[in-house]
Amino acid sequence: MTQFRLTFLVGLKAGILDPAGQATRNVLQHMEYQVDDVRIGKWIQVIVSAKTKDQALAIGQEMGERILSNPVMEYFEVTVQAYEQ
Amino acid sequence: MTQFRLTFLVGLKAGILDPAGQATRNVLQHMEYQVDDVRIGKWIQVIVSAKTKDQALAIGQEMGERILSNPVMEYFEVTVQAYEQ
Amino acid sequence: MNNDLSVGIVIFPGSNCDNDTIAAIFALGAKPVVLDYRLRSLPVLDRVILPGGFSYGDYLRSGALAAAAPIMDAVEKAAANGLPVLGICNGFQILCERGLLPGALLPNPSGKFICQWQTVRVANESPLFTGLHQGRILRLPIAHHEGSYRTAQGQLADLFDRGQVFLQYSDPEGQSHGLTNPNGSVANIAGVQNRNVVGLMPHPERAMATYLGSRDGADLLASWLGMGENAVC
Amino acid sequence: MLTHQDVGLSASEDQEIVQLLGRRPNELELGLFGALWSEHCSYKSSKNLLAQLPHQGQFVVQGPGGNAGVVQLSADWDIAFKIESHNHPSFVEPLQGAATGVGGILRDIVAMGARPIAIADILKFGVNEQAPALLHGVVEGIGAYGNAIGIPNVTGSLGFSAVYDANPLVNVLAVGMRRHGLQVGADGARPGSVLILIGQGTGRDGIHGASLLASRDFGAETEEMRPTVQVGDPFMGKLLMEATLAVVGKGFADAVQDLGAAGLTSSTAELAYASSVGLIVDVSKVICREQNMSPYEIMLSETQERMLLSVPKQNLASVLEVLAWYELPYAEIGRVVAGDFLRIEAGDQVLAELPTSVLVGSCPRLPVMHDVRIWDAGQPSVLEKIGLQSRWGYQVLGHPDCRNRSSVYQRYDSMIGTRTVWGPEHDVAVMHIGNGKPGLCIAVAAPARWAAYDSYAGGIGAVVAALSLVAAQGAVPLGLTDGINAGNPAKFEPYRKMADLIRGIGKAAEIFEVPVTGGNVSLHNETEGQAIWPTAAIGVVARHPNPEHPIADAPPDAGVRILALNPPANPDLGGSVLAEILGRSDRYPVLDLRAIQHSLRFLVEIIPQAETVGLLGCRAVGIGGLFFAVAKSLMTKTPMALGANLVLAGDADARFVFNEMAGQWVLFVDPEFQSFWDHVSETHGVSVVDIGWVTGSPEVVITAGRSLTWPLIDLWRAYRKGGVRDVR
Ligand SMILES: Nc1ncnc2c1ncn2[C@@H]1O[C@H](COP(=O)(O)OP(=O)(O)O)[C@@H](O)[C@H]1O
Ligand SMILES: [Mg+2]
Repeated sequence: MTQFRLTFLVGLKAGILDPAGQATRNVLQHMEYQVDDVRIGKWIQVIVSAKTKDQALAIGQEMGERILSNPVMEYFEVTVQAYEQ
Repeated sequence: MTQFRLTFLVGLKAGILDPAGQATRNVLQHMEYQVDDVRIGKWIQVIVSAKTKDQALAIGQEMGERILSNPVMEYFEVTVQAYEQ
Repeated sequence: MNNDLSVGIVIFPGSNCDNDTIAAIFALGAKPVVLDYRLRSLPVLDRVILPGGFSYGDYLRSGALAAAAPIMDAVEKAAANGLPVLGICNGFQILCERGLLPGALLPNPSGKFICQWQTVRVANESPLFTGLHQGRILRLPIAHHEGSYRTAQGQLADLFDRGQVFLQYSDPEGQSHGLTNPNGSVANIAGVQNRNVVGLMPHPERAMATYLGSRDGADLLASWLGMGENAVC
Repeated sequence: MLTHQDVGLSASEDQEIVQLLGRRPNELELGLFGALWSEHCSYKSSKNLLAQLPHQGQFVVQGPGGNAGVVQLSADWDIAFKIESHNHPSFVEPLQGAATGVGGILRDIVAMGARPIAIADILKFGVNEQAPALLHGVVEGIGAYGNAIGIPNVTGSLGFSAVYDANPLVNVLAVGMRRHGLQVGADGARPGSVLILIGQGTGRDGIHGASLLASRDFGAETEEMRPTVQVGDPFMGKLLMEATLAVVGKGFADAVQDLGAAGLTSSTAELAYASSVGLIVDVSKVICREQNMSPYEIMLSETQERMLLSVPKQNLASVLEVLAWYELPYAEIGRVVAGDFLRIEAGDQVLAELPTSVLVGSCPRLPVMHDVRIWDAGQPSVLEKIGLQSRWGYQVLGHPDCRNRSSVYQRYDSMIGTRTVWGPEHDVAVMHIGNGKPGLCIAVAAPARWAAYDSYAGGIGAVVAALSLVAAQGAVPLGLTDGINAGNPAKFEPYRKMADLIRGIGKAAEIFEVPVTGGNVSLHNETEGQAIWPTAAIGVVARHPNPEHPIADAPPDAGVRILALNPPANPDLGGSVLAEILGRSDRYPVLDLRAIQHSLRFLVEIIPQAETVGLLGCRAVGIGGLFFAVAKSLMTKTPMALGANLVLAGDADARFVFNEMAGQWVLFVDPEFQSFWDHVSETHGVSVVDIGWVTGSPEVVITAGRSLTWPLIDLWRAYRKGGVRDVR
């Protein structure tokens, strides 16, 4: 078994109101940044043990669907890298 | 002025307790995933207007320091891409 | 009164309305049975409640981690076999995360926790709530950070068509509109049902006595226990 | 080589240590001294001052010294309560700073074996651009921690001034209940017991946070200390609370101490000292969250959500069972022996050994400087006859110190636990604790402006204000807790003001015979030489005679008489909101403490039998004066259908309706009982003045010579949104 680093980016699906993003956009605009849109999501890093990189990715895909995102409202992307401590 | 997409990854500095990551790790382990460590941070996407890609990145750097992260306990990385609607 | 009615109350790590809920069930004359989240099967029960709180600290997403707790397999199975399940606040979030109820609860648009008294109207009579008529207005507290109910695209009409909308935020006269929507929930939805499974954001267990502000919660729970509206002690 | 400066000690303190030990301490030992002899842990500047506060009283179960004070509420229940501050951390990281402050004070209550049932927050913010963001983060943090673990926020106080721009105050009162007779504390450890550290893994959080961050002024050089912030984990906090209460409730532990400032160092040293035992601690046993932590770091880490238990061997198995049930990390880190020392080991290596009588007991205290108080009684009124303008009514209600707080308290869960009968929409909290009577009445007061010019008078006023609030419910005060917030004690002015503030509190506590059973002192609230006003946050817990039926704070109907109880003979606007609005703020007036004492006793006697004398409602007069008290009573009723017609003496003016002299009340009485109230001065020795009646039209009308009218809806707008609406 080798360790891999899974990186998840979880965001709200398009069309779903993102109040935190909106509030941040307003603050940035008040500070006179030329900002048009802000979306806030999650960045999750998981260190996982697997036989191969592909297997790690498959596990990541499953974890993303089962628990790390809510499919009703969110989408996610997962990527995998080798991990040394 | 052109629009660019800034992508921020904001995480807790090493050594700072990440209770959300810790609780998520425990649950993943209970679900029998072979998981060693989980860290949860933010993923922020900002559409910004700037003259050049470099300028957009510089603005991003500044926004990250001033408002999108709290330097007391967080670090961030920012990347820039061209953006078409 | 029905002293033999046993009501399981699931305690997850971080549940914090468990004692209030146990006290409410007890006050109504039913028998509360504490269920630890590590259980893999349920004892013989007449009802199950997932109480409010911050299970697992509300980390990741409210209710997401609790939805994966060991006991939820058993709850899901029992629900499929017809056991009435009630989720209150965090319990509602857990049921949505588990997929036992449609939709999801997102952070309030204000980004802030909100705690206040609220009136809600019974939108559809439910066989699960005997004697609680459509149009009945209840005064109950809400207290949540993630209470903005949303449905997946195209799902809302179905929800109404099937009579799955149980409670809607309203004014004291029963009108539901933007001004009486505390948290941006779609169509002011405060509670939904899916056959024998119900979830609600307001806290009936906190409205058990006039000196606490209202006893409509006692009416609601009594009716869910099949004790009619007047069976309150 | 670590020097005394590195750990925040003075050269003379360093010498003192060498002399007491008869040798130089090693680096670890120096670090331990740095922490325990810091202002924050040793109270070296304030301890002698605090010793002047009265601690004894018929209801006191545990006075100052423990993790929290304890008073007896009823035959069955004791109440543990205490105020704690988290000012500096909240400025650096508002959300986590405030959250960990709440976590800390809750652990103090839990360490007394009491289950927390209520929180009150006392907040002071600046008026600059940064203030709203700080307020937002702090409120989020307070709610996120306490509410998450099931404790309601039942009352609080919020004030603003430029003096808090760079030094906001975040004080939190926590209240808990435990069975009467349960004895738990840090003082029961017996030789033979084992030390168990439970909760969060120890990390490099907040090393020297207390000794450096909280014991120094802010300035450029403190910037680099910033990474010492801690993150709170309410989830772990809840498990820790439940596990500790389970262990303590069953009597499995002989001593309990939470880990707060200076972490393991203070908790082990203080437990050893309080219990008169020796402790041997093996740092290599401590569960660490990070790799390669040095013994120094382990001993000084301020990681949250940890508790130290001393457990007799025969109970060990039972305790481990409880911990396993809650899935709480734990480690056996040492043992209790006979002796007077704290020995730190790593495996078989001894790293430090210090007598606790020196480490805890010998920190040099600053002597009290006597008779430095600059205060002369009987100052003339700040404003001579000034008339009355309707604009002032709106300005006062719209002033940040008076304005409606619902945008803050709706962000807290005020109802969880189902004990809250009256929550933050009232001036005091009323809680039932099961089985009817008695219940609990909780109030806080922190009138900062009063202490700005004369902190002695301000200290008295703060106590009177808090006692007046619970008296308005006829509740019997059981004890006080005080949060003292001041500037740099090494400087004359801030020291003198702190000393006067404490003297004022002590004077009032003594006269009204309500003991101070605990509190907190936060010093160095000073940035670049600019100190805050000396600010006392007073919390009071009282026995409520009838918690399921609190006496109203608003009139029921039109026609009801409005009386003023104990209005001052010479009203003075010193320290008031109106005086500040007029740019004329001055010292707070001298109160007639005897008259106030009579009124307090009268209310406690009369309110439980209010019906028999036609007393329908009562509200204490506080910030904003009588005018605000009357207006609040009318505005908080829905629908807003009632008004008030106040008819005052011809020469009464703004001084009468806007003075903030504590110890006055507005009473609403049934006109049928007029004769009782007409003679109450003779029969009960209190001063009561008939000032008008309740009307059926929603406006406040004051007639004093000429007549002025304030439509309630306009007052409400000012109260909700601030700003001024001018006379129509
Ligand atoms: N920081 C706070 N947290 C919770 N409740 C608060 C807070 N500040 C004020 N309140 C509530 O609002 C009520 C009304 O406040 P008010 O008396 O006008 O101002 P003050 O803040 O000076 O007490 C208070 O009695 C209290 O119950
Ligand atoms: Mg107040």
